[in-house]
Amino acid sequence: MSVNEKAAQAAGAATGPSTVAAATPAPEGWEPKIIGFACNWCTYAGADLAGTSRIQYPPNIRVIRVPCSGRINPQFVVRAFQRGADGVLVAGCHPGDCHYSTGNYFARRRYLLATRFIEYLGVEPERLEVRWISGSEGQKFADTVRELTEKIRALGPQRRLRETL
Amino acid sequence: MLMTIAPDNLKNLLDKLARDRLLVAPSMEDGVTRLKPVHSAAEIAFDYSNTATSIKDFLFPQSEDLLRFVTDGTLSIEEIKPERAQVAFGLRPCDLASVALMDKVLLGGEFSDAHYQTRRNNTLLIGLACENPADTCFCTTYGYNPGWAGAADVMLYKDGDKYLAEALTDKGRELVGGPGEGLFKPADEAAGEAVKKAYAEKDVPFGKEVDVQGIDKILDGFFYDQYWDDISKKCIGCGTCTYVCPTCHCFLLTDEARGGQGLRFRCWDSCMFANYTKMASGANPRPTKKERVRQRFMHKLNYYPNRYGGSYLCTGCGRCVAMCPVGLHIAGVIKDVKGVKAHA
Amino acid sequence: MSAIFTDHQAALRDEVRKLLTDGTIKGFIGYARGRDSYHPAPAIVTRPDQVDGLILDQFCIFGLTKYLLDYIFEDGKMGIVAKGCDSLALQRLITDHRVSRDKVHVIGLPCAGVINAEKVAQLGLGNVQKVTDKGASFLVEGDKGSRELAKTEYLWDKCLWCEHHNPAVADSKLGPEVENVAMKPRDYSDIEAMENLPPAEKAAYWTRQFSRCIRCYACRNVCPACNCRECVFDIADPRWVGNTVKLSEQQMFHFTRAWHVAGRCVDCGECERVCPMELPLMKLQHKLQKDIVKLFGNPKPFEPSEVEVLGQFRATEDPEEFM
Amino acid sequence: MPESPLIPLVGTIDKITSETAASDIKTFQVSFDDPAVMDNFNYQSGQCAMLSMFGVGESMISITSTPTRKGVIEFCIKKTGRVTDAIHEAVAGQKLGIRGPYGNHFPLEMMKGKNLLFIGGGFALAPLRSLINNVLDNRKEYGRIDIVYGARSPGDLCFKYELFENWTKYENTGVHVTVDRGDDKWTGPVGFVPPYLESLNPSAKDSVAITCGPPIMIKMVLQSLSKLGFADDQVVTTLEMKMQCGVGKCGRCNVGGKYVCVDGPVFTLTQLKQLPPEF
Repeated sequence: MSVNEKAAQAAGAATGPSTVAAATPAPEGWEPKIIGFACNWCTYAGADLAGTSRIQYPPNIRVIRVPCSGRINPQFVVRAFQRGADGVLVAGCHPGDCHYSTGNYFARRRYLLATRFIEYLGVEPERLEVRWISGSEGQKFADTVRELTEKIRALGPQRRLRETL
Repeated sequence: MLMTIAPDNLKNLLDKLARDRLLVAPSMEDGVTRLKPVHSAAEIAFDYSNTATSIKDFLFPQSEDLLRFVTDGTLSIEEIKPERAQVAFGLRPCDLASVALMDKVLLGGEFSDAHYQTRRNNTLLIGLACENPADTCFCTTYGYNPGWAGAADVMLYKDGDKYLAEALTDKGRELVGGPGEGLFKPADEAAGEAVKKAYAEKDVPFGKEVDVQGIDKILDGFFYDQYWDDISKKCIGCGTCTYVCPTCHCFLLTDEARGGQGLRFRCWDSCMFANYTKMASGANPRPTKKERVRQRFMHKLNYYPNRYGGSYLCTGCGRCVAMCPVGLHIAGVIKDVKGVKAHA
Repeated sequence: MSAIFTDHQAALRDEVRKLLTDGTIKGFIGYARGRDSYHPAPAIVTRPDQVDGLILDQFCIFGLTKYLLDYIFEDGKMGIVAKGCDSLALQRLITDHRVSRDKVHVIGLPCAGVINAEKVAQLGLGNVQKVTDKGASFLVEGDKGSRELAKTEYLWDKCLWCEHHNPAVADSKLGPEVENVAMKPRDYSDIEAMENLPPAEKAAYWTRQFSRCIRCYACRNVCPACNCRECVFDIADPRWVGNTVKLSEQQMFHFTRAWHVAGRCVDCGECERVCPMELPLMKLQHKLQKDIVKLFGNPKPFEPSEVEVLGQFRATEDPEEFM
Repeated sequence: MPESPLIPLVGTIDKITSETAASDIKTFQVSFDDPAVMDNFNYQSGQCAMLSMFGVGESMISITSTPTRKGVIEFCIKKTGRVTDAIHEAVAGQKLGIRGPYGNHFPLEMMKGKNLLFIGGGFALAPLRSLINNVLDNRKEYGRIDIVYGARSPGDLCFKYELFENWTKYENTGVHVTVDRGDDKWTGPVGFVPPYLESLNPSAKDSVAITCGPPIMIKMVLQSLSKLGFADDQVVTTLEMKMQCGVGKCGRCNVGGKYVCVDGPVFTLTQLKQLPPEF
């Protein structure tokens, strides 16, 4: 960056399209950081099963347990991206299986809309994954995390929504 | 000493300045002309009545880092100083006048604001007199005029196909003799003075409509008037007027910390926001729109002139006139108060 | 369609004076002259002597209904003038249980479209004296000149595809209803064009827009769907959006604001219109709207309903993409 | 020293004393880490300082210690908001930021030789304590001293060691404590401060009344003082406003044309009556 651009960035001002995301290559040794929001009753149990079954999956995911996929406000997703996540997994019970009967149906509507909206703001769609993973689907959890990690590794670090402090 | 500079030479000069410091200039983006950092003269808009945002953005930015702290176990504080050099081009007389008003608050009194002082020192202000004041401009109300140079280091006046230029400070003379060497030509003094006079006497129609004379004294006894009740009802409590104002200077301090370290910022705040004076206990001395609206106009037209001697905290830039979503602006209030007073 | 708001100005004043005098209402929310003849400003009058300051003209665009929230804890009724679009906003507030219908006296204003003052003010017509409806155009006569302005070019965009010319909520109406047809179909082509851009270009576009934001909250404060008792942005703990003005916070702010009214936006366009930095905020709402129409088969998500789009689901009919 | 007045200096919490039964009010003794700063920290009774809990924010707190006892800086803080919550969570030895002192101070010159009547309520005894200890340390220079203090309950009384042990030892000094509601151990007076004050019937002659407390108490106390014959310029009080900068720049603590942070917090009733009622 030129003196100007650095200064402009310091002023909190736009520095024009030239500085937008992607252009900068991933730093040496970079590993994708993925935040996984998992519902307590299905996906978290699924993740647990993956562990107890000794299914290997990349250590790039940090799981946050929530009561229900209906609890996962899309704001959480944007916050995760803001605070440094390169990818986000939102996961809950299959439709029809919600512990609270209908939470995941609401989540489904919300994320049908939110995934499109976040993409519209210029985040690569691959970075936000929504999946129904039941308590018996340890393998599916591991596969999902592996696929997501590889997709994000190919994309590089997420800088679009990331804060600079 | 008066000089002239050709538009191409001016662009060369600005390009040259942009190489080693931040160049701030009016630039049009998505239909909005505002002061923003630009990389070269090619991005600059030369034809505009006024910018949507003011020089305040760069002397007293909306968010400014004050210090960096580390809190893991112990505590260390490191002051952050705004050391970059910047040059602001294309400032209108209202903005140039606003700098002096801000100086009184931020540099005056027992405590001087070091961050603001540093930015003031590091910033070269290049003014540009107004060829076509907008419908909302009323600088003449306060005794300023379309050619007012105020805090400018160098003042430019468009004169036909060239610019008349005057270096007003040492910083300005350094610019003319340094990076500007060979770009400026001496001007005919008499003709130059005539150009300046023509700008100073240029008609500002809205300015004629707004007469501020004596409003500070009128407002001394106006605090309890029904007027504030009536007028404040339409305020929607947004911060537009305060944020686009070149003289509003209220701020808050805020911390952001992640993992044992963080920054403290100074950010603009607005007296129009409900939480502005709300205390931790929940008490709020200005609980409704009435008190907040009254505060803003009393501050500009009464408290400030009483405290800092004479001038009002407004330069007639007209930004609030143009941008207030509900037409609740200072020119209207001045007219109303005088009208209310005349009838009372 | 030939009705001009100004024709009803006298009737409005009479009615408001009567309502104030007989105590039906304690105050009236209408319009008064603003800084010039193109920019009428909202005005709230409480005394009969203020009524002659009320105006109605073809530039009266400001959606007034949000002001009703200032009076919900007070006794008595407020009067308000509402166009078709404003009545949707009013329905929003009523549906959200923020304003009680019996505390509002609505004077309905059938509307054939509001002239975009920002466009007309550029034409140098001077002080506007008279506006006449010529069917497909308005004749605007000012003291410095007159122009016949095609409605398709000089109305606000939202008026062109408006299907709510007559107020849905009203206690009385000013003049006869106007023909309720859109001048052109609702058009999402700009949204589609944006969707088709590669991520980096979308990002560049929104970065440019959001970095211009000064966080004055005018968009929030004017929005009839932003009617929470305490706004998430005013809560200090947890603080979802920091005070600092930097791109990531601006994005968080605009994402949150847009998302909070997803499926509840009445498409009044006030957020975008009042924005001092001219951010294309309706491009966010239109995107959400377009997807709601497509995904959930709700043809008019901007019409308030008891159960909002994101507050309901259809177990088998909703699209399934997350298997 | 930092160039900007907005940059705090590093200090340490040396000692924490819980004042009330509920522990919602604590007194914090702090010191600057730089001994030179500690030596040069000169303040007067009534002044405040800005305390920083980094990552949370800053709060303006009145200094409750007296400048006559050098080397001790104390703040009495009630747990009310985010910053004070964070301070209350602190343990002795923890670091914090301090900047100040700010504001004006109690007008000692005008009090010399006069009888002094202190009226405090709740934890607003904090700024008065600084002044009380200040005048008691120079006991001979003043006439009779009466301290009238009230709190909601015996458990809510602050500075009990001062009220019941230290201050009562001085000659010609009366300490009068009341509570809104007593408990089974409380044998003293019960009732609000204003009627209690009136029942004590202090003489207004050659006296200065200094009052500090919650807004409603102040309002009633001012009425009582007026009934007792105190003129406006014999009454001194303090104002509280939200503050950010403390140095007269940030613009929010003004009451009319006065900034509480630099022109206050101490005002005489005469001055107060010239201000609009926005506090």
